[in-house]
Amino acid sequence: MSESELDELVRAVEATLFAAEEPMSAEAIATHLGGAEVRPALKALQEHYAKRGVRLVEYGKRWQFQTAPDLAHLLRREREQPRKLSRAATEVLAIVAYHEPVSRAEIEAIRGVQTSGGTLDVLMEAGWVRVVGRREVPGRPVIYATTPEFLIHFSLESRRDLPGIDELRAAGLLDPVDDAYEALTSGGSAETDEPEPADEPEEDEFVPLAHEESGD
Amino acid sequence: MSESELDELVRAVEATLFAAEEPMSAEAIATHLGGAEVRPALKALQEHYAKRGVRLVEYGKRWQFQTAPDLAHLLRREREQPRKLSRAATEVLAIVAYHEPVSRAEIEAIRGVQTSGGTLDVLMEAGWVRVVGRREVPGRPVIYATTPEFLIHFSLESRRDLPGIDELRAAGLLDPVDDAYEALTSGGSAETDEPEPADEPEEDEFVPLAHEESGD
Amino acid sequence: MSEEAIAIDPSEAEAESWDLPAPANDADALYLDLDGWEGPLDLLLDLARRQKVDLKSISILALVDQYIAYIERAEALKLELAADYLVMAAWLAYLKSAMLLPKDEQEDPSPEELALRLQLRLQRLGAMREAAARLMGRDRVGRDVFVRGAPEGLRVDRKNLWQCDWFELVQAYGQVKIRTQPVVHMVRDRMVMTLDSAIERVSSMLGVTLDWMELRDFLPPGSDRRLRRSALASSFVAALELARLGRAELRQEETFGPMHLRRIKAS
Repeated sequence: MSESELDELVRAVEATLFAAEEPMSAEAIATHLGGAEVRPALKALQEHYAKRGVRLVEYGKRWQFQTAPDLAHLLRREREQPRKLSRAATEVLAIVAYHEPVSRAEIEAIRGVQTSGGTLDVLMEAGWVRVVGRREVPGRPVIYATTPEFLIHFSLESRRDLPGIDELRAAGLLDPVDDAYEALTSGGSAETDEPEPADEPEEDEFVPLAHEESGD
Repeated sequence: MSESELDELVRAVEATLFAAEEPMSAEAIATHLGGAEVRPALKALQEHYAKRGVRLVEYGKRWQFQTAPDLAHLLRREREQPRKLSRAATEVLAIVAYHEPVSRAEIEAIRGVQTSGGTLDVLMEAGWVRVVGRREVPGRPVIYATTPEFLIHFSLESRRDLPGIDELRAAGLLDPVDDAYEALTSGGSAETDEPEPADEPEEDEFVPLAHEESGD
Repeated sequence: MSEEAIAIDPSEAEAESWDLPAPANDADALYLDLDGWEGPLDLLLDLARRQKVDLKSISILALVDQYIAYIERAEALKLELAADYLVMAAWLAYLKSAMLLPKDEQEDPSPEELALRLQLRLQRLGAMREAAARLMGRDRVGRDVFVRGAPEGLRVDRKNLWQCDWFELVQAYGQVKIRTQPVVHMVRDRMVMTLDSAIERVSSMLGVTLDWMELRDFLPPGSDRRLRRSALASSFVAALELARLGRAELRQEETFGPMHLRRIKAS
């Protein structure tokens, strides 16, 4: 690809992403531009904009221009703030993001309180959480996971960028209580057999404590 | 104003105009940025973007980013979707080609089945058939004929290149085939203009007497 | 995390020194916060957090005491507490008493196990609480970073690209022709008895006898199914026609039964 051809492609990608109403995947950009290989152009643009007031970012495998974070204070005023999430919603969102895919019962087991349907609805309405299937256990509960929009909204390249996720996983804090209990009491050290992400929790046997008691 | 201060102001103006929902006057930008003198920054930005895929433009004393005019075609593109012509449409096209100019009633008479208006619309959308006038008979029906694009698409010098009835027969294309009957029976044998009740299948239990009589 | 830190020995846990024994005004603050809590685990976690200690090394016993004390205080203040809080308080009281009993008198699951599970749960909830806070602290679209305010938008208009080739075209025409032409042959093939010939045949056969004859006896011999059906229908109409003309009379014993006819002597 010659210098000027790249330049033209860079200009085309730049114009496309500026005009786009939604973040676009490299594939979508390529399709829009008639099948060109756009990654070199994206890289060139990202570099070009790295220190400007506007930056080209890739979150959740989608590209978009957005203002530089250090200018937030200039832009925030007079601007509608994103809807503030309730504490319950932020907790549920974190649980879904760090444990996905996760069923409602699993969310409730972690929070120790029943999660109203409304909380998940709010997250789904925001476009951050969606139903991704059913767990193949009795009752076939629906399971939830985060969306690319979630990653984009929170400036995450992928779920691996979730703050502290590696540490939490290494500490076994993303494993179900039962697993952690087994690991502790069976004498084996919890850390050694830990590395695999336990993102396929077993059937949820853990009933919130208070309910256990009332069931007695 | 020092170099780096200008740079910071340029970044701020860039981000402000990028995020703005409407074009902004220099005064409005200045007010937004705490009263700074923004004109040098606007000039610097305009120069920076002059040859990029996005431009900074000033219309009626208001500034905004805009896709470069030579890339405007990127904002609206047509995507072509290959679709196979339906059997009914192919038949109608063939009838138009062999009998042009023909009216819809004539097409139906030849096909022996009713032809929906959508079928002709598809052929006109494809650019193969067009309206060439009206027949000077009661009702002045519209008449159709093929287009030059039709000849090009089917690699025909002229309509005379279409095989004649004898050639069709020699090629075995006039031998009764099962699916021809199928097309008839499943395709709803609504013979509107068809005078011959000829094609009653054998299974038909009830043959109107009058027809038999008159047929003798 | 080490096993020693997790395993809870009641006596050891008791011996742990708490940096901040909850003072009275701290407790007052607790109940003011009540609206913010969602459930017993929440409150327990918050109590643990107020100790500013690692959840791995909290004393379940100390936590139990504080929780129960808190609930009692809230009740004294006539605060309406959700049933879950009270159930948890009762459960914790039971757990505490069990933990204080000699080990050999304990049932399964042991109070240690229950306490450990409770602690593991609190750790997990605490981890998620913290993760949520860090997540919310990231650069968020619309708060920290902003997308283009007035994007022009990309539009894609779909256009159908119709496909058809020469053979399909010619074949389609052939099929139209097949549908409309060869069928004529099929009609010629068909043997029918016309009404005229039926009338002729029936009336001439009626002339032979005065007895009742069944309609079927008038049919011409032959096995062609379609010809027989045509002949039957035509002969029936012929019989009706002869009856209308007063040359024959008809008789049928029952519905769908055999039809008989007989000549009427010309008077």
